Amino acid sequence: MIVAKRKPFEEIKSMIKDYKKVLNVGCGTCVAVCLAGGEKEVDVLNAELDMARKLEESPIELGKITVERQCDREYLETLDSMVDDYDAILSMACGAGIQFLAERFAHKPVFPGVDTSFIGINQDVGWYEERCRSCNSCVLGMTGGICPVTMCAKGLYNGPCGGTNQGSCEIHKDQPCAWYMIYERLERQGRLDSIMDVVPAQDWRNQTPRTVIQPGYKKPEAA
Amino acid sequence: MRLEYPGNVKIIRVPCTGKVDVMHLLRAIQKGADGVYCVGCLEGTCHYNEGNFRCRERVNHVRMLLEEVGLESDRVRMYNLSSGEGPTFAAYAKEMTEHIKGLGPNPLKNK
Amino acid sequence: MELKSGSNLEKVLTAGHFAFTGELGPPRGADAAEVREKAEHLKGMVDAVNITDNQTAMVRMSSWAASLILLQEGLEPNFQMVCRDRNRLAMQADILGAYAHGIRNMLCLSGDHQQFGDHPQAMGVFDIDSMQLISMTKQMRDEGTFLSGAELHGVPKMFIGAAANPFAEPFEWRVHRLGKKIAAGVDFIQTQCIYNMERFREWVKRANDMGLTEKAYILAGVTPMKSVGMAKYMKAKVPGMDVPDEIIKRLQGAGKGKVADEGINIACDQIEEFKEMKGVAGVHLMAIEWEHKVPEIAERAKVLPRPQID
Amino acid sequence: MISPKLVEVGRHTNINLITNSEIKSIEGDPGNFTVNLVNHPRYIDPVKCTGCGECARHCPVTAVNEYNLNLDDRRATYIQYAQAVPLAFAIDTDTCIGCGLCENMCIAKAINYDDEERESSVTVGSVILSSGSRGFDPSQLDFLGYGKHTNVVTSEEFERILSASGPYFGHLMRPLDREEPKKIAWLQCVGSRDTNRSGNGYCSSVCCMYAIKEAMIAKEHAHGDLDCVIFNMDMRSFGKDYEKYYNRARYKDGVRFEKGRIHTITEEPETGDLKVRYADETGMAQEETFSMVVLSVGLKIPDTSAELAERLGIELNKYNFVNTDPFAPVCTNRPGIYTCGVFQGPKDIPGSITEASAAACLAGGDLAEARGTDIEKVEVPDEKDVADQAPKIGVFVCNCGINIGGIVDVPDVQEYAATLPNVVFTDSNLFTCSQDTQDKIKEMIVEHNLNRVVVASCSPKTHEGMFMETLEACGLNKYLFEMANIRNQNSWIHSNDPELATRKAKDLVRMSVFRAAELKPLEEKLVHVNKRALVIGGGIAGMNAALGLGRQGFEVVLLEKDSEMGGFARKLHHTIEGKDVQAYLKQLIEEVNANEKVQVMTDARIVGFEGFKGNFATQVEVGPDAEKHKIEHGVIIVATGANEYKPKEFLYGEDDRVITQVALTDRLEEKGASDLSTVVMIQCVGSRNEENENCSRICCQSAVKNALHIKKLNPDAQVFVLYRDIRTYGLLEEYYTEARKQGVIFIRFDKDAPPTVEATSEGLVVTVKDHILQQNVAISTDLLTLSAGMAATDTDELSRIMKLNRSPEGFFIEAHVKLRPVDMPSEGIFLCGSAHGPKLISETVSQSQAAASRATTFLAKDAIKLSAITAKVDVDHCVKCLTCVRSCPFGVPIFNEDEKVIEINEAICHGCGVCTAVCPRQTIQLSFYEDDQITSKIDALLEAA
Amino acid sequence: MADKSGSVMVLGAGIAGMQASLDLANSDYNVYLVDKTPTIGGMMARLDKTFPTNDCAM
Repeated sequence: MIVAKRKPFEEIKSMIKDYKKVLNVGCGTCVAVCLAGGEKEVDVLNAELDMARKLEESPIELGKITVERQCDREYLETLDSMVDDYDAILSMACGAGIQFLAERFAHKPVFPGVDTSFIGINQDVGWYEERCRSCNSCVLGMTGGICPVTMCAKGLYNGPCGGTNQGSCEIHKDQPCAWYMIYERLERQGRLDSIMDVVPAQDWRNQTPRTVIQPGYKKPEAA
Repeated sequence: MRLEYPGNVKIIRVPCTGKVDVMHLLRAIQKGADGVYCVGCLEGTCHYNEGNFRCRERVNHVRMLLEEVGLESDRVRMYNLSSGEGPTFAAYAKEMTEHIKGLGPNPLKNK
Repeated sequence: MELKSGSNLEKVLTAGHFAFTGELGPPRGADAAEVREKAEHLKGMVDAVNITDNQTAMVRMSSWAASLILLQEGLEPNFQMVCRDRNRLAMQADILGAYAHGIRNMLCLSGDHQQFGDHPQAMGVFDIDSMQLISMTKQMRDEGTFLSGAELHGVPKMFIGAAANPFAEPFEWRVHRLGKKIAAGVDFIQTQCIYNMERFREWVKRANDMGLTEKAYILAGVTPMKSVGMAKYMKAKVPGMDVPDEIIKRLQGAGKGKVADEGINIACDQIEEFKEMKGVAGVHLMAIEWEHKVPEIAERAKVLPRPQID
Repeated sequence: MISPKLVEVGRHTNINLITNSEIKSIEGDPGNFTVNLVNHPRYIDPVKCTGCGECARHCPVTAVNEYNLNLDDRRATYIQYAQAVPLAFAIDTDTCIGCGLCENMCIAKAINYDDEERESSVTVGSVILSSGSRGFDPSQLDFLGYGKHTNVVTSEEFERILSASGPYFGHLMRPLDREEPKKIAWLQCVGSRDTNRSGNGYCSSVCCMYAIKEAMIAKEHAHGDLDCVIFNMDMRSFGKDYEKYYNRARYKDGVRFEKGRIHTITEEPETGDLKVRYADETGMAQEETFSMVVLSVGLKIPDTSAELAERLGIELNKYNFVNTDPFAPVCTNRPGIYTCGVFQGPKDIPGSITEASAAACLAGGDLAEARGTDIEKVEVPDEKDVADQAPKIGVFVCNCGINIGGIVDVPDVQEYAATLPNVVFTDSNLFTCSQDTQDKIKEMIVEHNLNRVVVASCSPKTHEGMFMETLEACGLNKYLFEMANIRNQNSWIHSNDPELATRKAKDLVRMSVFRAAELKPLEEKLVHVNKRALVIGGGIAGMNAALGLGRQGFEVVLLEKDSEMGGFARKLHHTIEGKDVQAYLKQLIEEVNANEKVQVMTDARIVGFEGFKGNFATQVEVGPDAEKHKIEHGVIIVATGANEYKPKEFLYGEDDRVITQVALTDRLEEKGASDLSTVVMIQCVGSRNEENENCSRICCQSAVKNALHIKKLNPDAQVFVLYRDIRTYGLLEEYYTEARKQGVIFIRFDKDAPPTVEATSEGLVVTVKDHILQQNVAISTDLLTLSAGMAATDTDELSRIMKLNRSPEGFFIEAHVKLRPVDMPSEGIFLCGSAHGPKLISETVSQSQAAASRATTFLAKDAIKLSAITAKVDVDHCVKCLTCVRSCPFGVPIFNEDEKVIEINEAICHGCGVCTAVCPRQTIQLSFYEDDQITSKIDALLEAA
Repeated sequence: MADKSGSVMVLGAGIAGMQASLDLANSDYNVYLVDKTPTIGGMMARLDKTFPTNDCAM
């Protein structure tokens, strides 16, 4: 799941300081699940903005709507009839949703309400941890299901650096060394041979927007 | 027990402070209340196990939000007492009122 | 036998001498004199001098540039390169440039994490890791191609080194890590500072058993302790460091004003043992910010004079 | 904590409160008794009295307040405390001067000076005597100086001193000078364990714990460092988890515990401080000065109870507790008459509650066929459908005599209410809670077609239920009701400022009107109750529970994991009273087998479980072939028992001469004691240590029982009991006294210096440090008996399958340690016997009957009405983020794998609302407390002013 | 059947008497709860707090 966190209030406030009517659009999927951009957070942000602007003697009119997903055009359709009533749009979606929203309403300024943090897992209510950096070439099979890109501070593919310290990463005692964990797990599975060979340099191609077309879903070429 | 406490305190009943939402507290301040406080059971004695701890967390969250907005975080507080402590309730009502008087009226009032 | 790079270090090692290398940290400034001054202490004392690359993630004069100054001073640099600060393009470019100026030794490292340094906000590049850097350098040298496979003209014949830490957990894996670096193409290894001799002996023994010491030269890392505080700090704070309590006790027992001297004694004792140890081809002396003591240490460690090989 | 129970009792349609009354005599036979009562005059009619308190406010006479143990004053017209039930005043004619002021003030016309003593009689099938006890009066013990030195108080008085509703409003002060004490001493066993001076040879069982509590609370209340010392002979924290509390006081809160016997207390005239002279453990005289001394007074049966018993022909023991059999702990000698609580014997609150339920089980069981014949059935008309109507609100403003009307301008408030949106009718009443006003409200609802009702009066806590019934009685959904508390939260608080009170009353009414407009009719769903019970465990607990339910007329399936019933009791021979356990067990098993309602399955193992209160389904594998059965049932009683702890200590298992108490009992039965010259017993083996912090409760009496048995079999045998505290609580104390009289030697040791054991060829040598002699004593012994504690049965699998919570020690956890000792946290599941914690057979019997009684409250109903105040998920909007699933303290929301939705089962939702406040998409709402219903009040208060 | 009463008398309205009454009343028996004093609650209503939770007794 994509994990995001609310932008600092000051930053949001200053982005929309010149606008009098702003529509705050929540997103009902990932950012709602990670408690950053669903209905509740839209309400909280609007309340905050309303109060802050009143205090600044510059009242703002705020609208709100939360769509199922801002990264799907069908869900954005509901906004078509609304956006013209506003000077600007705040989006509580991840970077993808915000862009898709901005693309659809290219004539309106669109501002991010959250910072998209990472792809992660939910350890407990409100507690998320990064697990994937969407590197596009997964080596988890080799590393016992522990990602050397995300979990190692240096993203090393060929074992730990010299800073590995009794199972901890050199950057922090509480951060486990990914390669130590990989070794432990593979040893238990009797699969240490899978990390004995040198892994060649990664293919970091595709820094331009990457595309995935799931097999079986490709549209027929236009006749 | 007929213990005097300030008349500006008005009570909204909830089944448990665990029900109190961040938005309820924010809304009160947004609409111009000078202060809001939650009165929960003593910590460790919540009938529903931990509702009052959750409320404390939310009160802290709202305090942080108020600070962001530029309002005094101390307009929102949490108190704990048991149901038999009428005098303590009155004492907290007084304390909160005195405290809010010190902060002055909510600048959002009539805005 | 044909030499891979023809560097002095390679010559010393292939000739079967007990190698002795030193280390020099470039300045945090543009003053070449500072490099020259430090180099002065090392002249004639060591076979090659490691020039660190933004050591501890602090910005310093670039490693290749300081290496050039060293060359000018008549010393042989061991050009260190970390993976933290540049991507594969820059790295290959630097290798070419370094070689063009006469640099013949290279040490391939991951690099301390940027979080430790003076620019913690920096993006860590780590486009390739130290293992991949080794094999890339070897590919350039032995196959005459860039990492991409494209042919290069004017092959950089580097003597390729890497670091090894015999002390990190899990211990069983450490020798395999060494094996992996050798498989990647390393010619020599300089180890992490050694204090736990027992552990090190075991590590070398395992490396011998696996035949690894025949495939690459192992230079044992030695750093003399300057003070009890330093020993305690290294034990507690420096990642990957294994400082046994006996060392601290020995330093504490030295008495006032004699701790540094005792530190050097310990180092010399170690060097004496390394000279006799099967599988150890030399010592890498990391006298950090203590370059002026190197002549004294070299003297007391009885590694002088350094062999001259043409 | 007790106050909700007071309200429930007060409001229950099946409970008739008869106050100011005593039983004169009981005639007739079980099932059909005539009870003759004496009704003393109250002088205020409790039916008419509204509890407004005007009478007391105007009463000119001051009387001492017995409720606060005479530490402060009240009026001659009074109620005991604010939450009193019935909330009706009374006149204390001992002090009343008959001035007539109250009569003049009472608008409800409830005062009746001519009230007089009457007699009445009622017909009942069974009687329960639970007249309780009072604190021992220490004034007869002059060495303590109670009554002479003002700062010597009883523990009962100290409770009031600590209480926020007490004479000092919860401020810690000593009576003499109202100064905060710096040092307080508690003296234990005042009027207990003392045959010489008070004549009470029993242990009162509760004083150790309340003293610890008082010391801890006093420390909390104190503003500086308060030094608290508890002088005791033994600390008796024998109840479940009590030892943990004791340890907390001792090691965390710094309460001091001193072993000592008090010699005298004298007052220092200048300071009022008290000098306590005592003999310490070694017998040395010591002296320490305190600012205050609390006498931990024991429990004593009042003479009036003894006289009553005499009148009714109920046998009492020499201390006036009811004489009962250990196997029938709540039965008196007179069939059909039961007893419980302290009248039965000294005990604490959970013990009293347990026994009360046990008595209810038997008292009701006698009358099973007449169940339901004497109760009124309330007929409720069909509900009008108002869901689609626009709100039409009626507002009723109460004067509450002059309680509200004397301060608040009620007509003004009523007029104001009429201006509020959606309000179509307003009225004001003298007493809105009176019967005639209820009728009037009904009429108005019909006449004005009201679909929402707001009553502005007192607290919903006491009156909401009643008004809701009024709505129901005229076909209006009871959740379309809202109350504005303009008395407790307004007129009482602001009596000095009528203008403010009127203004605030308007605010409160407005808030209520706004919320009323948002209210929705809610349905209290009915769930059918399967009238079969499942009892898990066929020991004494399980069998008694099954029989209790069988007597009440319900089917029971009793599961036993072994091939025969009896459990741990099969290893026991006699109780300390000398009763034959095996004979009892045999008779019990026969009774169970003969009971046609009870179906026994032995060799049974639970493999699957689902459902909720009233509707459970359990899968069992029975017999050697693991034959599968599915049992559907409405309630569960868990009675899985416990075993004797298998010691790791003191050479147990290594040397044959080291045995446990259970093995010693066997040995005495088989071989007698003639070959034994010395026996040493060590207490607290496997209890009160790091591994098991708790006291195992029964081992002290086991040791005393066996020691007495040895002495009986062989008076020349020497018996040494090495102990940390002897915990022969209640009447067991008598046996401890007897054991010492018989020459059993008790030697105390410290936890940190336990005895050591050495095996030699001649015998075992046990070495222990004697506290009196202050030196090590080595005892050669033939036999070392370890008082091994109790260890819970292995219930890992069971608790996993049925999702039942256990303590770290493996005992099941009850819903509330104090008030719900046999209920488990999930409704419809009950707990009894040593599965709950170590206990005696008599306690097990009463607890299992209690579990049966609690289960009966479910099974007696055809259907259970679920609370309508539950959380509901809008599944169309829900993103299944699981925040509610992870936040619910009761694990109610679950992801339904089949429907792929988050589901909240109304039957098990507690209605706390935690899930609603964490839901990021606002898709969960708590009925009756929906977000709009809460925010409407905020908006009404702040926006619409 | 006719000669058995469906009512129970409980004497003493302390915590034990109250609990017995509630159990019986909730099991559809009629209960007469008799107390000598004007108010139910007994001894427990006089306590300040109770261990081990230190909850307010009232």
